[in-house]
Amino acid sequence: MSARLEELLVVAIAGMLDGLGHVAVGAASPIPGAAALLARERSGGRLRVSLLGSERHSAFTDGGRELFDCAGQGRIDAFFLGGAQIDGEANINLVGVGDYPRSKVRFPGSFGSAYMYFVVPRVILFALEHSRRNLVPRVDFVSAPGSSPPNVYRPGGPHALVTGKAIFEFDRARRRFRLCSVHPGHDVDEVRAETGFDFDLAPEVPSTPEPDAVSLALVRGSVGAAIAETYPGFARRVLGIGG
Amino acid sequence: MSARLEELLVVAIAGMLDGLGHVAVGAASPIPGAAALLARERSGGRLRVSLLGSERHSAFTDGGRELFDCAGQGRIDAFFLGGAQIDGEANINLVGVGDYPRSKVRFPGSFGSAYMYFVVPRVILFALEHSRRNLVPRVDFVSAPGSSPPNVYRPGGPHALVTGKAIFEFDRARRRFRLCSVHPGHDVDEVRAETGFDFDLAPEVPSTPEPDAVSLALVRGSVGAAIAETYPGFARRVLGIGG
Amino acid sequence: MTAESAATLAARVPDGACIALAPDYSGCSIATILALAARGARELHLVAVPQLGFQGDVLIGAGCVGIVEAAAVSLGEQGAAPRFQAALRAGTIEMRDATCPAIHAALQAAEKGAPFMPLRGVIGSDLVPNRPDWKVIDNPFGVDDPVLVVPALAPDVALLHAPMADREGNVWIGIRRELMLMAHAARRTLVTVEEIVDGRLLDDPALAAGTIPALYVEAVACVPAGARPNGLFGRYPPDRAALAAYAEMARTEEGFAAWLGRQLATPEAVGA
Amino acid sequence: MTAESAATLAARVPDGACIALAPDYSGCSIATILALAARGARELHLVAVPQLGFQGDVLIGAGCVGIVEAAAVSLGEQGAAPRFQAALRAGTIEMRDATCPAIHAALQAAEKGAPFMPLRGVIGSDLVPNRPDWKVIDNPFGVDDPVLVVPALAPDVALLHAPMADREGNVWIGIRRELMLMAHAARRTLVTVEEIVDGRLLDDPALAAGTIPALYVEAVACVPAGARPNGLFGRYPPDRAALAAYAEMARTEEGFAAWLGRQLATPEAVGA
Repeated sequence: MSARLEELLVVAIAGMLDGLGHVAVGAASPIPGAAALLARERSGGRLRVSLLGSERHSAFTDGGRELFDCAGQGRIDAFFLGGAQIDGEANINLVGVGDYPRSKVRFPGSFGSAYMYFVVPRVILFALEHSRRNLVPRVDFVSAPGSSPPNVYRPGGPHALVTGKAIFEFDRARRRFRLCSVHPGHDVDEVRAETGFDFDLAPEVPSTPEPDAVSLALVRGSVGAAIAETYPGFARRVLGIGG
Repeated sequence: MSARLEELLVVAIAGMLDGLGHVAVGAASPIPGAAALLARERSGGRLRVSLLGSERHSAFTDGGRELFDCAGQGRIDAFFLGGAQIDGEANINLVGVGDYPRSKVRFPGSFGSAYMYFVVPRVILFALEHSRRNLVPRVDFVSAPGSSPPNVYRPGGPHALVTGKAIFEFDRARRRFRLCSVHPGHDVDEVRAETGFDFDLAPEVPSTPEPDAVSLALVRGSVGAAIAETYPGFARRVLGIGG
Repeated sequence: MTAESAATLAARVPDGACIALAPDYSGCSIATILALAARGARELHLVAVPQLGFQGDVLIGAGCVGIVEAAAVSLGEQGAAPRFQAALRAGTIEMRDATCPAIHAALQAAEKGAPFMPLRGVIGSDLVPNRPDWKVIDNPFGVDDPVLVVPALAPDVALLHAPMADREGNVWIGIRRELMLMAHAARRTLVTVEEIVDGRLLDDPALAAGTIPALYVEAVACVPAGARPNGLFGRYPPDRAALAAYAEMARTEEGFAAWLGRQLATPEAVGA
Repeated sequence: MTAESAATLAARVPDGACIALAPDYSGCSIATILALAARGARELHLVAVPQLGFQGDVLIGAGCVGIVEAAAVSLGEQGAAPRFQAALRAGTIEMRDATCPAIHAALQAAEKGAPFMPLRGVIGSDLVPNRPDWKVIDNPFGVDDPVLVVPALAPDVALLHAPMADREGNVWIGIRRELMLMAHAARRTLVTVEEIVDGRLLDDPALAAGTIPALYVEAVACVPAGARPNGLFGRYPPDRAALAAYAEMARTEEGFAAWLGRQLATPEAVGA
């Protein structure tokens, strides 16, 4: 059984969460959510997962502010952010394309990114799309900056960028991405051509590993069943779970 | 039926609460509590009363901070404070006698006075004792000041001082108390002799009125029954209510 | 408490009022939103707590809105908020972009009667230069440690829908405590509920823990299904078909007008 | 979760720890307090949320305390806190006088990960010059408008007693949300409860609203009557006779030693 791209991403992201204590996943994030649930299963339940939008996998009882308070307390080790635009310094734009406020294209808005990106130690940027449209030389609006001057309180920041073609790590000292692996069916030249910003290369750039059989079985089994509570469409369409 | 001092005080204080929207009463305050409940009955229930320590007459659901938050929102019109020492500028001391921190006599502490005195428009100082021991020229420790410079945010402050012998109003512009009435059985000279600070006299200083029959009946009836939930000892000993 | 309806609640909201609104997944009084549209409210200042969805888009489409303050505006699964997008393009609303915890912090400052609230993060975001009402100060307890401060935000009105209230006006909201924050921070709170229950919510220790005391509540109207087509936590899921139909119709001004006209012709259609 | 007792909870509190404690009317883990006295804990820094009663006096009398931070310390109806008073006279504890909302604000700052919190009032109180850790700054949004700021206070440990927990470690505290604040603000939370219930508290929408999630809770011990002789909201009233006996015996060091010796000889005496 060969893995679908989404399954490969779930397993790859789960690997970035090994050994952590608490991972939170925002709304509309089925792949990161499944990755977090997979990492939890592999941790024997030691990893705590808070899935926004889930009844079963969210334990907050203090209203909308608790996710942010909890992160501010240092109780969230990893979080996921997207970006309609992401640039080579890991700045993200969730607001709009063109000159703000008269953006040519308007996205929903920054949500909590301008806070979470600063206080969560391991922020994983996730974008299925990988093109010069969304991976740009410079974002048109900085919802949240990828780095900060040394005097700015910032225990958190970007850890990696996961796209539909590749995985980059972010080097906070150099403020640059480093290409770590390319998904099967793609190559470094293609990634370079489709990325609007310059980036470093790891000494070797392997193919992103195919999911191991145990992980893949979990994704298609208990993890898929769990994520189906919050993302029934994803579970059905991608994992073949449920009606 | 002649009124007891406590009953007279309950009715006198209730008169200071007429027309208000919300009165809060702190712990260990049976006479102010009964006064607030009497004012509520006389308002036909329009006056809201929050009695700390009461299950029935407290509506807070946000923990210990809610009383203070509620006051900070401007939702509490009147509150009561005591003072182991009170001086002629309405400064109050709830901390200790002598040189802080090595006080000769230590009281429990300032509680919320340093906040409530600033934000509640009508703070009524209440002290059954009326002597040079507690009504002093200058408090040894200012838990909360009676007045503030004009640039200090202060929508609230002292309104009156009610003791076992007399009632004073506080003149915020002059920063002085004005004797308004003396309770039956006492006179101005005695009040002057027993007060450690100088004060003004109202043009006339009448005797504090005896409770009217309707109010007294309420105090001994429904109000007394209501206050007995929180202060059973007071209700029994003073009002003759309950076992 | 006098008998209230969505229309009487809407009548309590003056033109120009600053209104706090909950996210779509929380407690939205869609019935009152439609009543505001019906009476032609004007120049409302919407404060999203912290993001805005269907109810905001309807008010914007109906021409009721002057200012939107939000960390995000969208219809979620149904995509972009079409009337919001159109109003932005037309320049008929002022957008004040924020980030979720900044809105929570500003409301908590109002809840506490504090003049402002500090918030970590945000520095270096383009939100800051676009919010002249925010400032960056030196942390008074640090050294060369800049920190964002946001001024207290006390909305004129908090408008929300909840599962139940009692006859005193106590309102049960469970774990949806952004509704509690809204009620504490706003000067006045207007509520629609699925049902008015007998007894006193505060007398039940379990229910009391999730109850907004009547102290904060100006008026309650019993409007069953008052959140539809949004869902209501613990009661009913969102009506995805109705929301998708809205998203489709509201792509044009004419389509929105037709949609709104149908809602206002048969208000119960919203609750169907 | 491994089987815990008051003694194992006490063992989790290192000497010198900063411990948040609830008022007598809220949820006090007296069983763990006695276990701390039994193991001879030293140099604890007690943070009252916001006032301290019986449990603080016992810890002070047992020589466990270095610093007390509180808006007030007393036994309430039973009068002054005798061991607190004696320790103040002897100069064996450092007292940090506060006012209730300053403690709440400092804990809320920690809860939010904010470096400090502004608070209206207080200026002109002698509390301010005696709290070098507080500052008065200019309101950045005002003109010539001084405002107190208090630094965030994140206790090492929140210690509390509650009516019930489930097997996941979720703890029900109802409307006693100062316990929630303590758990959010403190780095670690240790809890005794009357009972461990079956099922999951968060699955019941009514109970969930008054529940501290296990996320914040390091350990739970089932200790029925663990708050006695204090009361526990909704479960039992304070044992006024036992508290009055304490107040009387604790007037002298010898009397306190005798009282404590009796408690530690028969721990269940406290719960009798």
